[in-house]
Amino acid sequence: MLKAKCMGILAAAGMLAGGALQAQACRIGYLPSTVGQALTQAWKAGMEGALKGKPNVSVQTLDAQMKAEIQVSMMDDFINQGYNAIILQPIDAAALTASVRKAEGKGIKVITLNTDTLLPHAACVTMDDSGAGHLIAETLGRTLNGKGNVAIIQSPPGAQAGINREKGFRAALGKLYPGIRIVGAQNGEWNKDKAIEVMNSFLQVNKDLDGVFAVNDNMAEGAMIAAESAGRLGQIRIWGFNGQKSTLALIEQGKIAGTAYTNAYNQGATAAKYALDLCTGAKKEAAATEIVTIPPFAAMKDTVAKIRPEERW
Amino acid sequence: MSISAVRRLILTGLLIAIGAALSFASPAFFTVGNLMTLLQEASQTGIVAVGFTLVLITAGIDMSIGAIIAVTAMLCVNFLYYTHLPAYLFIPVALAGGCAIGWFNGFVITRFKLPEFIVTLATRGLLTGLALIIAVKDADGFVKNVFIEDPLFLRFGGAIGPVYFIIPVFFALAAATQFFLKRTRAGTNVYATGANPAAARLSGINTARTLVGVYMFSGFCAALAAVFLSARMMTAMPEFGIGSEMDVIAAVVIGGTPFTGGVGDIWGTVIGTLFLATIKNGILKLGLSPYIQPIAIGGIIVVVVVVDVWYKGFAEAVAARAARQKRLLDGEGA
Amino acid sequence: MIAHTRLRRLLAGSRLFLILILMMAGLSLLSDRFLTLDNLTNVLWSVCLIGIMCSGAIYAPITGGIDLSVASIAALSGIVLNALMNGAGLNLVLSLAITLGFGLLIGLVNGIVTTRFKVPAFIVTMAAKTYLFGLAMYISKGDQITIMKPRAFLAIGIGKWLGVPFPIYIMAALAVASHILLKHTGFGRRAIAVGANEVAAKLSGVDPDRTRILVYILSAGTAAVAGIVMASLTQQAYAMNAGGYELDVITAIVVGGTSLMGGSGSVAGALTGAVMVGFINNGLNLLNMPASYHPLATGLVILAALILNQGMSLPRTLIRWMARLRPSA
Amino acid sequence: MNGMNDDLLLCAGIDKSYNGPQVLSGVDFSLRRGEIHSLVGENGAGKSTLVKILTGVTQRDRGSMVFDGREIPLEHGRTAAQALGIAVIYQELSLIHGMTVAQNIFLTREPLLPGLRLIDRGKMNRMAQELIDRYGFRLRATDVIDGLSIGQRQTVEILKALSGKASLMIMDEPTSSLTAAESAQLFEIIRLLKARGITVLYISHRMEEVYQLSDRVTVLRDGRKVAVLEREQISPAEIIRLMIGRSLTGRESGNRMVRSSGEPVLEVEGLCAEGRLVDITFQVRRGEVLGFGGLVGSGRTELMRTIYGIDPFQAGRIRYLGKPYVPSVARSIAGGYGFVPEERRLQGIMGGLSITGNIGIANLDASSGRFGLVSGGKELDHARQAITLLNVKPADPDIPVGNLSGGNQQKVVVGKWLIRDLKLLIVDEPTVGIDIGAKEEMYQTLRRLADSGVAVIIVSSDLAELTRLSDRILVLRKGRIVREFAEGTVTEEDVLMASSGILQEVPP
Repeated sequence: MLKAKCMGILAAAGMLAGGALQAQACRIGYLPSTVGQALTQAWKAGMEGALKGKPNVSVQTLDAQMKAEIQVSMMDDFINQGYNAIILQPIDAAALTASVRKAEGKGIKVITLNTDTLLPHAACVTMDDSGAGHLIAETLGRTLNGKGNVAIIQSPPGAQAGINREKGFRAALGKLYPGIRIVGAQNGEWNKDKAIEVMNSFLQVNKDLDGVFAVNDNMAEGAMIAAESAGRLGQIRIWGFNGQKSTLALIEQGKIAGTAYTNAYNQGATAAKYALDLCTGAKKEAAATEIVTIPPFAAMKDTVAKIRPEERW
Repeated sequence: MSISAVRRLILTGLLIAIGAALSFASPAFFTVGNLMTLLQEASQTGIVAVGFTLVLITAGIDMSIGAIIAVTAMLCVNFLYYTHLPAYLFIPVALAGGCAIGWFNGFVITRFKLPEFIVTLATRGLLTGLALIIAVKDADGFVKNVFIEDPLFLRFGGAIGPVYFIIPVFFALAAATQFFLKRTRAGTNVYATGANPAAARLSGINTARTLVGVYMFSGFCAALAAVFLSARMMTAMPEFGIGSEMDVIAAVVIGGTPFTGGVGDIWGTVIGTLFLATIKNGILKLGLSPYIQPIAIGGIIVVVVVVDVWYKGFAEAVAARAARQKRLLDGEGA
Repeated sequence: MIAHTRLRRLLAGSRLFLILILMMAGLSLLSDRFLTLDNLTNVLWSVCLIGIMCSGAIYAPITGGIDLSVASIAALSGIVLNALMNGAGLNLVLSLAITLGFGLLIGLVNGIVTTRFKVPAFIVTMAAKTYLFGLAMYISKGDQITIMKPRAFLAIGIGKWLGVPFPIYIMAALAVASHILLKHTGFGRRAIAVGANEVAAKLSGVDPDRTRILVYILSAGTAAVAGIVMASLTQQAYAMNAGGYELDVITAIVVGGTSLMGGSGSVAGALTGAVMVGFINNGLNLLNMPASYHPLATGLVILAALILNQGMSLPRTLIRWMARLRPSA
Repeated sequence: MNGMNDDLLLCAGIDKSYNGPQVLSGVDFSLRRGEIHSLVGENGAGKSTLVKILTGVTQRDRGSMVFDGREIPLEHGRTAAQALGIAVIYQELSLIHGMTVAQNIFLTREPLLPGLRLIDRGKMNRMAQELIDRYGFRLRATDVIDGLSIGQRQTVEILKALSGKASLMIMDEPTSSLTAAESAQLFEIIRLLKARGITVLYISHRMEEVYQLSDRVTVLRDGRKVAVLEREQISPAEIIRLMIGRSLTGRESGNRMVRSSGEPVLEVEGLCAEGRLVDITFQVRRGEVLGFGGLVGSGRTELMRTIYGIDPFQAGRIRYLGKPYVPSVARSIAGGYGFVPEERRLQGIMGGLSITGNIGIANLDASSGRFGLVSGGKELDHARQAITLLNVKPADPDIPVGNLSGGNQQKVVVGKWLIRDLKLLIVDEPTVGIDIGAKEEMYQTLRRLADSGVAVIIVSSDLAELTRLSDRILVLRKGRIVREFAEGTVTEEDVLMASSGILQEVPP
């Protein structure tokens, strides 16, 4: 029955392509790992921007509360409700593969954000986690002239995005700057006050800490607070990841060295466009997942100005 | 009709009412597909809740069930990833693992006379850690969530026609446990231990053994749930199920099993789980903002429990007054 | 006989503290960085949120109840505060006052539902945890709001006096206040009495409902303070902050020798418990132990501390067991 | 007629010491088949230890024990005792709430379906009902315990024992929580058991019961057997003399009433509380001990709770110290009331807390100083005062009240009022389940209070106690005052008859 419905949509889309402005409903489900994050907020904003004025297009957001089980059951819910497309930020690649396959099987187009799943689906619009990690390592290494001590504030063990960022960073550092030692890596639980705690212990153990890489901006800001209150912010170059606007502001103030900025609005918008085109049939689904990579940009004191206010999230 | 029976009816009535309301509110609710998903969700919580009900009947509590799910799931994955044993060999081992953890809880509680809440809270931490440690790691030592492809194992996540395999299992387990509670000596001992341990001991019941057994069963149920969960997700993550204990507790308590022990049964828990699952599933259909949803869920839970408790108090007050009147009339003793 | 009981009580009281000392000794052997003034300050700084919550939340277990909503209250108050201060542009003091009042109001609601409707505190506060989180999400639209001004506010969390961050003073002040409240005021006496035997307390002129309501107000109040401190410390109003802290709080309280069945409690113990957990985390960080091993280590230490420490609460626990099992008159 | 073969139990030279103090020394003790044998003695005389040895809860150090012609080894366990047919009706009822009569009777011995490990409910209920009918009790096998009266619950306890084929039934303070009527029923049952050849070992502090029931009485004192009295030798006075080794002051029964002339402290007029009290009118004066008689459930306790301010009332007026007064617990305490509730453990003491804590909670007003701070010093003084006033043992203000003997717990409950400016003391069942010595002290305390000008109201099911203590007795029945004994001599019989409505009603 759902299949039939999709056929209908495709047919209608054909007409739409033919210029007849008789609109067909396109219901898009948006399922981020959590709704409580600057990044996922920005994605949503981006989507809404892209879909503004489009007739009969609706976006429903659900909150997976950082739990794969919940995300899977919410996927099922979108499927049962016969949504036409789902924009998903998988909490875990493996854990969501099954539901993505199920959705695709029902003819529902799935666009994943940031984390690709193990089986092919419509598209994956991603910021390049490991690439950006590489970029950060490169820039940080350069500013440290290839030597010094660096600490990492990690994501909780098992969080894919964080792991990829850290891996990229470590790999690049090892390859490009063997002179830089990684003196510590501790879990900041994506969370600011934990990051303060972790950073404090780094500061205790390493009297000569030169750089810190926090795998998201939130934790970078926490590290900044700790370093500042220890009066050692001057000597330590702190890098974040994502480029949310609060961090960009801190970069301008010179408190945070830099972050890997990705234009999340743009990313969200791209995902939304894919979803729309796929369900209006303006675009056909390819056999393999279509990977769209939003390139990261190393935002530092001198380059951050390039990011226009309307691009800041 | 007994007070508890009426309470049961009220809850069931509420459940049906809410179900009906949702069916009107959203065409997507009352469809085979959705109802099956709903039942699947309910069963996922329900299997754990069945074990937890027994713990609550003994006036105890088990905060570690979520963590047990995590550990058992990781255990299964380890077997799949490192050994290539067939599922029917290692699943029993995993379930036994759940029992073993339950035994540990029961042992510490009875041996050191520590409050159940804090002991199981401590084991919760312990197991959370254990799950991370035994998690499959990649070359650089980062946790790697394995994609399970073993067809036999995956069958647990599958369905017979539209009916997910977990659903009949849940109802079977519930029925069996209810039967156990009401029709076997061991079951009676569980109630006795919860209602009045001193008296139970006087009657020659080994309350310590009963408690340990109950926690083992709770562990077993959690482990069983873990198998189904990881089969459905085709992977296992070290954080599986952690935090789900709150849902389980809510379901059981809504089902009318109090914290004070000695009372309660599985049917109540079944209704409670269905109730919770219905609310959670239905709320998604109403196109509410995700920020409103927790408010609604929390609110509904409070209202339901308040109504239930209020009715209980009211009914008991009426009964007591009647008794007093009677006493007054025939002047005899209380 | 008298001397004996006195002695036993003294030993029992200090037992947890001895465990703490042993732990510190062990850690300072493992890491030369551990036993430095800076580091110890940092540990206190990192436990101050839990500590502040404990100082108020401890009264719930003392009356035989529990409060699982403290973390959500903390997160919510941070958001409310920011909304008032930077949203509505009220001045700092006024916003702080209103936020605190709001916290107390939540406590009042929790208290009323538990006492008047006789719903178990566990369920009431668990549900409160859920919908308060939702409320926080709703008000903040789920944003991570960065708080850059006013300076005075930011000082609360990171400002220092004599090299010691303010939050530690706040924690100390609240803990001392709470200790006095528990050990030297009528309210403390009443709370303990209600936990020990509600009926007997009632017949001796205690109003159990009133006492309980006050208890939950108190608990929510300190949670709100913790929320304010957290908002200032992290310079952020964010619904996700403090997630899961309620369990850490309860752990600290119980490790500190407070029985969940009511009738006894020790603020000093609860704080010792909190600090103990703080030391474990700090130690693991200093030793740069891989993140995967932290929860296990923490869990083990807590369990060990419990078993070593339970000697003191054992007899009381047993008596209370008996008391609890009688159908109350 | 009573030769050796007639003896069910023969104990000789039983010694028992709990690491140190000798609890039983050389106790000889025998039970005849089908007799009702009372075991009396003050608390600490060794009664409970002897029972524990019989039931195998603890083991004797020395001495021989022959039950039913069989020699019982030293290591004699609880299960062994049960197997022999020795059953105990515990003072603390040991029934499981939420379960039916049948379930309780057959707990852990449920009849199983043949071949299966499953309980045969039908059979269990049938068996239970048969048992009930055989003894002609008014019970249904399917009744849930929670709905039964204390008396009925005790019957279930007895049935539980009977179902185990008991040949010796030990009853420890069985009437402590029973009404007069229920006690009467219990005595019927006991006689029935005797008639069926079951031996009953009866332990009680209530002399009139021992007197009514026993065929023989064994008296213990300080772990020694001081006497075994045959039926014809039994007299309450004699027993008490043997128990405490001195004769009691005061008459055993019958007491002159005296009208007190002090000004009224509490005046109650036309008090009505729906379902509980009907048109209650009375007053109590300074220095007077006003006794309330009547069966439990006649509204005595309800009346006390109402005038203290726990339960509400619909109609009527109360004047306290001459002023109109609407009671509330807090107000009453502030105004100089004292209240000693009916059920000590559930309503009186806070077992987990120290003596200081228990006494302090009622005297916070007295012990708190500036800024509402409570002075621990003052509280300790209060505790010490109470301890010395009532000579609480042990005299350690720090020990948990839960660890004290019943008598001393009651002293603590009373004690917390004595350090206040007390004007009216309400005592509900002052001496239930406490030993003779403590009883005596309690009586003296109450009398002393009255003499010092306090108005004392006591409620008691122990008629000897009531008649002995009171200056004036009001008898309640079905929520009304049916009789006042204000002058002349009053005997226990008078009160009992009034309570049970046999005496024609003469409203005061």
